[in-house]
Amino acid sequence: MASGDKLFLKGNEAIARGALAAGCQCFFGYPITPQNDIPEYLSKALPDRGGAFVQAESEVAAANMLLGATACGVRAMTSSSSPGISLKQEAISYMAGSELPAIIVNMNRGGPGLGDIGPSQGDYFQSTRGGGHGDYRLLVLAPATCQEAYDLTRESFDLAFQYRNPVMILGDAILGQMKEPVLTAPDRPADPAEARDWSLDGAVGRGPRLLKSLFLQDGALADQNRMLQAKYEAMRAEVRWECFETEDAELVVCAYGTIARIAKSAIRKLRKKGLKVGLFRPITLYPFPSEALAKLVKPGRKFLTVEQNLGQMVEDVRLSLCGLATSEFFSIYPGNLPVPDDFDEPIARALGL
Amino acid sequence: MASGDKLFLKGNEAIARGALAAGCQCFFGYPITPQNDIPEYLSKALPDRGGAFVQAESEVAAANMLLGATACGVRAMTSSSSPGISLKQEAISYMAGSELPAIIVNMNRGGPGLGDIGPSQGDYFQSTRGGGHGDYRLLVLAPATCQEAYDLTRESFDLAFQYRNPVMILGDAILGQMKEPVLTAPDRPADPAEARDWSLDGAVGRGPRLLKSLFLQDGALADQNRMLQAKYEAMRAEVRWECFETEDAELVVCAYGTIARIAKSAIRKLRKKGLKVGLFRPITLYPFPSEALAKLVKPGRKFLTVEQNLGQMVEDVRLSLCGLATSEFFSIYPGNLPVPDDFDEPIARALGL
Amino acid sequence: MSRIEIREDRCKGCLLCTTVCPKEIIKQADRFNQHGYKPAEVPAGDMKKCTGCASCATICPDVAITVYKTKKKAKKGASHG
Amino acid sequence: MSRIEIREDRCKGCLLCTTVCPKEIIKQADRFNQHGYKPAEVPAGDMKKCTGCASCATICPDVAITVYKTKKKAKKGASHG
Amino acid sequence: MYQDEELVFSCPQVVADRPTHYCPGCHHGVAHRLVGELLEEMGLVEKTIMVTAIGCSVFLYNYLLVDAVEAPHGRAPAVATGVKRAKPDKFVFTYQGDGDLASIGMAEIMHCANRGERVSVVFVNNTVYGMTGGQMAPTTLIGQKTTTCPGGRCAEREGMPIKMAEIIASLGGSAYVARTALNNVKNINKTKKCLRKAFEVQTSGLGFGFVEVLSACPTNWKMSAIKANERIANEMIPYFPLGVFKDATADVTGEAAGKGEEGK
Amino acid sequence: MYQDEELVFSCPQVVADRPTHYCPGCHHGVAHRLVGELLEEMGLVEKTIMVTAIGCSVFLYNYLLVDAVEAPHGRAPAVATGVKRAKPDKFVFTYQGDGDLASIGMAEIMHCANRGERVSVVFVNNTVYGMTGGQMAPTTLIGQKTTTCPGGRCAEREGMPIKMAEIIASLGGSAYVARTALNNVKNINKTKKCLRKAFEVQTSGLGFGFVEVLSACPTNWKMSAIKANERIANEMIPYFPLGVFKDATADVTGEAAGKGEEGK
Amino acid sequence: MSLYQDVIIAGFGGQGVLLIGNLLAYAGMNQGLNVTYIPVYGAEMRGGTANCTVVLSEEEIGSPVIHRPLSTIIMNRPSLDKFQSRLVDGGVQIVNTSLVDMDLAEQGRIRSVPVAAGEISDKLGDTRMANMVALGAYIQATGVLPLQAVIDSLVNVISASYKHMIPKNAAAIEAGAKAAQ
Amino acid sequence: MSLYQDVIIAGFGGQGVLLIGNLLAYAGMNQGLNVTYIPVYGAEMRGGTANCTVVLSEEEIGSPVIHRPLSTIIMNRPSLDKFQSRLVDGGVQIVNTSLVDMDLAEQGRIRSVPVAAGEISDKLGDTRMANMVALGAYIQATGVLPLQAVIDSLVNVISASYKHMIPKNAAAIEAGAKAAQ
Ligand SMILES: Cc1ncc(C[n+]2csc(CCOP(=O)(O)OP(=O)(O)O)c2C)c(N)n1
Ligand SMILES: Cc1ncc(C[n+]2csc(CCOP(=O)(O)OP(=O)(O)O)c2C)c(N)n1
Ligand code: SF4
Ligand code: SF4
Ligand code: SF4
Ligand code: SF4
Ligand code: SF4
Ligand code: SF4
Ligand SMILES: [Mg+2]
Ligand SMILES: [Mg+2]
Repeated sequence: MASGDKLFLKGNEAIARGALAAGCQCFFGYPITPQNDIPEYLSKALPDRGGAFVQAESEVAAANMLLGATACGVRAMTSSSSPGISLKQEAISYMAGSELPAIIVNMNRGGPGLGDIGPSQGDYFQSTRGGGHGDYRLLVLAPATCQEAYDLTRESFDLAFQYRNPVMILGDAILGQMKEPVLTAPDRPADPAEARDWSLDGAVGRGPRLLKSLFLQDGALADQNRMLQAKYEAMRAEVRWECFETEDAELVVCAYGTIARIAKSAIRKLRKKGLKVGLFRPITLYPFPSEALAKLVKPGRKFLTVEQNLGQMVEDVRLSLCGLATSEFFSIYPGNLPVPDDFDEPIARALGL
Repeated sequence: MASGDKLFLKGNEAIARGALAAGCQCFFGYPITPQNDIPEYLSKALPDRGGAFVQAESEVAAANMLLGATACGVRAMTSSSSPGISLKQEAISYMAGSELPAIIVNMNRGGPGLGDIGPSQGDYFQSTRGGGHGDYRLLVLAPATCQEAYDLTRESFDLAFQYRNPVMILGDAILGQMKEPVLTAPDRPADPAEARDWSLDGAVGRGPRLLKSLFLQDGALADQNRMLQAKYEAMRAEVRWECFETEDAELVVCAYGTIARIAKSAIRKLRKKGLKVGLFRPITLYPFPSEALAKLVKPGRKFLTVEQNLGQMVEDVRLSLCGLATSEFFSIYPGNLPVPDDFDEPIARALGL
Repeated sequence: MSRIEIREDRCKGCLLCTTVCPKEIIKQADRFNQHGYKPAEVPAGDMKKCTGCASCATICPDVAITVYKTKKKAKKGASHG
Repeated sequence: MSRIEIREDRCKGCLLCTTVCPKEIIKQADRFNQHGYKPAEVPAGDMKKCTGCASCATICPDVAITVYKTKKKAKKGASHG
Repeated sequence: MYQDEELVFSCPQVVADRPTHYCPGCHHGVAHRLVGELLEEMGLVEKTIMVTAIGCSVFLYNYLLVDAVEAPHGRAPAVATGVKRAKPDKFVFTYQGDGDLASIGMAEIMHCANRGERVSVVFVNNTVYGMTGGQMAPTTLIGQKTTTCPGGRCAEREGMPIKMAEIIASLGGSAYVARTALNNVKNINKTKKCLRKAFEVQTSGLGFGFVEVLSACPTNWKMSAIKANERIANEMIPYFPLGVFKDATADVTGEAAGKGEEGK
Repeated sequence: MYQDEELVFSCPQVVADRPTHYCPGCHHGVAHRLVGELLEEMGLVEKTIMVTAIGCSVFLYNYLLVDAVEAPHGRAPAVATGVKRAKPDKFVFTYQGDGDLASIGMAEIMHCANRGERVSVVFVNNTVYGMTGGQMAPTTLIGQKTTTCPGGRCAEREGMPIKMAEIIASLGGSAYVARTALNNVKNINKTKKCLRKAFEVQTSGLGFGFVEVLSACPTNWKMSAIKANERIANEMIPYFPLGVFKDATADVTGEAAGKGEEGK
Repeated sequence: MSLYQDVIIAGFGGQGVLLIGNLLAYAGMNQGLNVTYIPVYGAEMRGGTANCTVVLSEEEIGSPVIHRPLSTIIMNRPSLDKFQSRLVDGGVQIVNTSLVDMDLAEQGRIRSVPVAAGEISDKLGDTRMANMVALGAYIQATGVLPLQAVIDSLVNVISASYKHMIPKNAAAIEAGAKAAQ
Repeated sequence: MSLYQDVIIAGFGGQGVLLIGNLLAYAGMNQGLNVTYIPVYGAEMRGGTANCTVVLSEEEIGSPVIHRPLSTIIMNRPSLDKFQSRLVDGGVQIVNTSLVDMDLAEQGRIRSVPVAAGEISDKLGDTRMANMVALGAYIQATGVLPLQAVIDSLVNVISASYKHMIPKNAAAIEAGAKAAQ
């Protein structure tokens, strides 16, 4: 596919194509709704390009195959949806601990348990605070459109290698299943040297290398954690967010992903009715754009966090507002399909109308 | 063992005996340091009492065996340590979604990844915010002594059945391995009727029962989530905490588990030097004792959260303080063994000395 | 004499029953049922050929077929399948 | 003539080597090494009985034994194990 | 029913009187009915705790009116172990697809069988992931096209289709293991007999019972139900031979008893 | 070394010159050395990416000086799959214990073998969880006491010890499968030959290679190293028969070639 | 106000409702509009029904999922039962009278447009083009896009190997439009 | 100040350091003190060394893990290398001179108490009681508990089937105490 084409793509397909544009060479997955289009697309596209597609025996195995491939410094990815992502938590913790640049896509569906196959933001905590054990952070990117799904996936590989850290793309069932026009961008393939200093390729002309997360000697794990923490601090440079109509807003709605785009529709509608409402949309969920949000604090200005869960990102919003302001919370329950009208009442209430 | 005996027990053994005192009938586990004494003890004790001990093929299987046993309304438990708990996340999400009264013990070790086998509090987020997918909460109990390990385990079964919700006991490598005198308490066995209304035992004289977490119909999952949320609200009645020398404290140290007991030593020492320092120790990590903590806010009083991780509970502390106060954070890195002396400097710094 | 009853609303028109009837009396109807399937039916007049062998019912994935047999005096009732 | 060298600091005193020596010349020493093990040794004088068969070295889990053989003229060097 | 008639065949009571969500010609419906009939005939309805798996049959609990618990994908054998150990006097069975049992659930089925848990497993092998829309399964035949092996499964890259019945039979704890098919009336009747045996080794405490049932998924095979049944005969059975791979009752009750069962 | 001497036996270079953390008489050390010798003899040292597992051999990377990645417990075959698919021209092997491979990692080893991944597996079966202090493993013998079957393993409750070599040999993708032991010099030498074959089926692209190595854990068996070796002969080998269960090279290069290898 | 239209297209699995949803979306995209398309998917499909939602707008589109649509294309009876009541007041409902009894279609609160998509398609010599007929009727009834834009977009949804079918499909669209005049 | 004492007991795996740690802790508990006992465990054990830490206190005990102990019992050379420098100034170090060269033991900054635990134990007719000898020396040197309290607690750590060994162990404790007088 020549770059620069405008295509009509499902979010899932946009992610798959974004990965290809970034030079992704290996994909390891296991079927689960609503992300099957990603492995299905890549099961053809990757072998066609000399890459490897493996349908693993499980999500656990898929994540560990990813661990193996990324240890070789190869651009590689897995994708799944909520229950499958839970199964990957052990390996994700290992990859973070071993500093492997893996890409993990979660097309969040309703939970807990088997839940449903509809959209949900119930995995925010899991994504941003490490559902796995120990202290680690993923760089978490939350696209709201198919275009962004393409662009952010394409970039995610660069970020993963730059920080030697796993990156998560957090979408949801709606983003994965909807189609929108997507302008494809030039390929952004791997720098052939990007993993030269640490990856495994047979110890030729150098001592053997070791990628591990076990640190048993006194203080060794502490050193490792200190180093990781410094890296997470450095990752703050990657914060991304969108402000929409916040300039004169009396109320700033905080929302991400699909919910943010629906909120935007609602805000447009309410603006036409004269209500001064704006939107703050984090694009990186970790690092969370705390400073950008804190800068929006103004006397009298109110905040309302809307999520399709029981209240998760709202904690980051409140922590960011540093006690200078607080945020109301409105929950769209996973299991309900969110529509712009849902926002009218909570916004009115938050505005004190 | 007659109740009321004073025994010299490892924390792990205290947990195993607490479970027996609560009428635990089934245990499903998989070996992992530093919690092996729990399955080892129960592998003899349970069959001796007509109960079932199964060494599962993996932590994934162990958690799912627990799901099966608790679906029958039987008191049952699993235990593991960090990497193993990560593997249990999918099943934990299912058990929460299916409202099963399972007991899960995590003797937290150092992470991320394989980490080490020393103590850590790196799994606080995972425990309190659901490492698994979807919105769910565990009731999380954090003992600091072997006595508390015994008592809280014994109680945890009652709580699990009362709320029909999984309960997690969160200890660490030190608590599990250390021995202390433990006063055993009278047995607190199951009320034979406690699961009569919902558990599976063959549909005799009633319609069939179903325990599941799949809710596919429009709005059904939303209703389920609404119901779960109401339950989590109700669980707030269970908050437990300890205040030590907080009355006149200029600085309140917030810490839980092993770190809290070590902090207490440090505080005792500093009190003797005339420093006005106190301790706030959450015993339930979820529900977090936010109100109790908020009540400690006083003009000029400072807060310092100390954890053996990169900063996790400190978010709950800050959220609890509601912007009326904030908390400094001091990290003891997993991989370093914490000792009371470690607290002197950060406390002095927090006091502005 | 035997006969079958096909619950039309339960039939999905898979036609498996048509392949196993020794008398080949089961056909697909032309109409759609409420679920959008063209159900199986035994054209009027053909039913008398039915032997009550229950092959059609055995293979029907939707348990849409009930089979009846005229009672014979001395024999015991057969069980399912 | 052949001989073995036991790296005393690497020996864990498991005594497996003593069970395979065809000449039964390997014995356990009375002293402890730095790791607290009583190492294997060939008592002075017995070494000349060694055939260089390398059985001891093959079974030693700690690769603590090196085996030397006096060169024979015409033969090629044997490889490991 | 007319006065002079007798009912030769009807839906068992334990099978709910409601339309299923299955595609036309899907064999899950047949398997459900057979299980339901046996639970009634063996007097197990009120003793049963059913463990459902994730796959097209995830709604099994809507169709079989017995106590049920939903297991995470692949973990039904572990859940069944928990149920049985907690309630040894109940009748416990799992109902699993090939993705569920032979892929993600491989460790659980192997160990459940090896431990000889007194549970029964109905294994519906349709060589594809039905519910998720037709991806490759471990049992997908060589050359078979699926959404994740669009060029057809290739032994070199994806390995050979896995033969679960043979593997399970090789484990110490299995007491009865058979493979049957649902593609014609004879095989359906045979399947019922094998399922009965698999249930009996549980009720008699002999061990683990396992029946692999070759089944059609016309939708994901992209063929009519009739063609799908032909495919079972022409492609599946030649690779997955039907038969009884292990029968502990044969040793215990003698060949004759076994035969007697067949002759029933 | 004296002038007129030749070195008959010494530590291979790829094996690090440092004391191991293993208990006295533990066979891990022997297995390490054999692998190291083969990597050198086969010229693979600089082509190797080793996948270590969790168990007493978790520090293998301290002893074998090749590129290595640490897999989570049980998942080494999946990690190896990822490595090999990313770098098909490298030599990839896993080194796993019986808890790792036959218990938690059952699904991964089965599918890795079934896919016929071009990797080799060194499977150290010591019938116990060594590292965690002696719990029951899937290979624990009947009657053997461990910390989690303190009365001895009982077939009724815990099932029979699992025979991995036989199971792996029954899968389509395996090209070479053998079981050997390390309890005496003859068996050690035989083990090396089998490992060589398992490595060769990888380097020649034939498929998956697997050697189950019966090994001693004197510590958790609570016996001396010498008694432990006797136990292998008297208790383990009778239950876990030694031998080659599958050898694809036999078909390909003919029996003679196989024999030639033996006679070397 | 700027152009905005949304539609739910619903019918049996085999009726090609997803295809015409895609076609409509492509036509909108080719006209330079913002568009979203979303199908229902997964286990829900097994029931034998299918539906999708298309939104066409000059502004950035918020939700691709519409609970109360401005218009619908109803290809069978279960779809009528499910979606008619959700249609906004004044909305447009295309009813495939070949499978749906027009008596059941509301008139007044909404505007129900009958089209005998099956029969018309049959007459064109191919029963399987009822979907195109219905789409033609929809375009005619709503005027959301030029008919030609839809016809021109057939190339986007009909695979190369079926290219010869494009004229037939175009004819079906036109026939549908005519029927709805 | 109220009573507080902590000790690290270290040696080879087979020397029974965990047993005397337990014994000391039981003795403390039986005396009504707060006590904690913690061993090192897991993979570290494989190296062939073992150690444990016991804390005895009238106050609630904070950390059961001590980085800079008030006292140590050093049963072998690696333990000396590891723990001597960690001992606080003025601390007490019991040195098993049967395996450790007394020349390596610091004197001055700390108080090193030699005890030929091996030989003394040998003389009592059982080499395996060197640990008890060392504990006796420790009790004598620190006075943390009455010797009899330790002897009385032997029943807590010696299993019923080895009850006949109690007098021998008691004798070893007493011999150790005497050697450290
Ligand atoms: C952990 C997890 N992974 C994946 C899925 C998605 N999933 C649902 S059913 C299924 C497989 C169904 O295939 P099979 O077991 O063969 O049953 P069938 O539908 O063919 O009867 C999968 C992968 C899930 N629900 N959970
Ligand atoms: C997920 C997980 N579960 C459990 C463990 C703990 N663990 C470490 S090694 C091991 C088993 C070791 O046994 P085996 O594989 O037989 O190797 P051996 O030590 O006997 O050589 C276990 C269970 C772990 N590290 N990770
Ligand atoms: S019962 Fe037998 S004969 Fe009668 S319709 Fe059915 S298959 Fe035909
Ligand atoms: S087999 Fe059943 S569902 Fe299929 S056509 Fe016949 S009656 Fe209908
Ligand atoms: S080389 Fe052979 S003969 Fe020499 S010491 Fe070793 S085993 Fe004995
Ligand atoms: S086999 Fe090796 S480690 Fe064992 S005693 Fe002999 S030299 Fe020492
Ligand atoms: S997809 Fe296949 S298995 Fe699922 S219901 Fe349809 S035919 Fe049956
Ligand atoms: S515990 Fe067993 S396997 Fe582990 S090092 Fe010791 S002897 Fe070897
Ligand atoms: Mg299937
Ligand atoms: Mg082992």
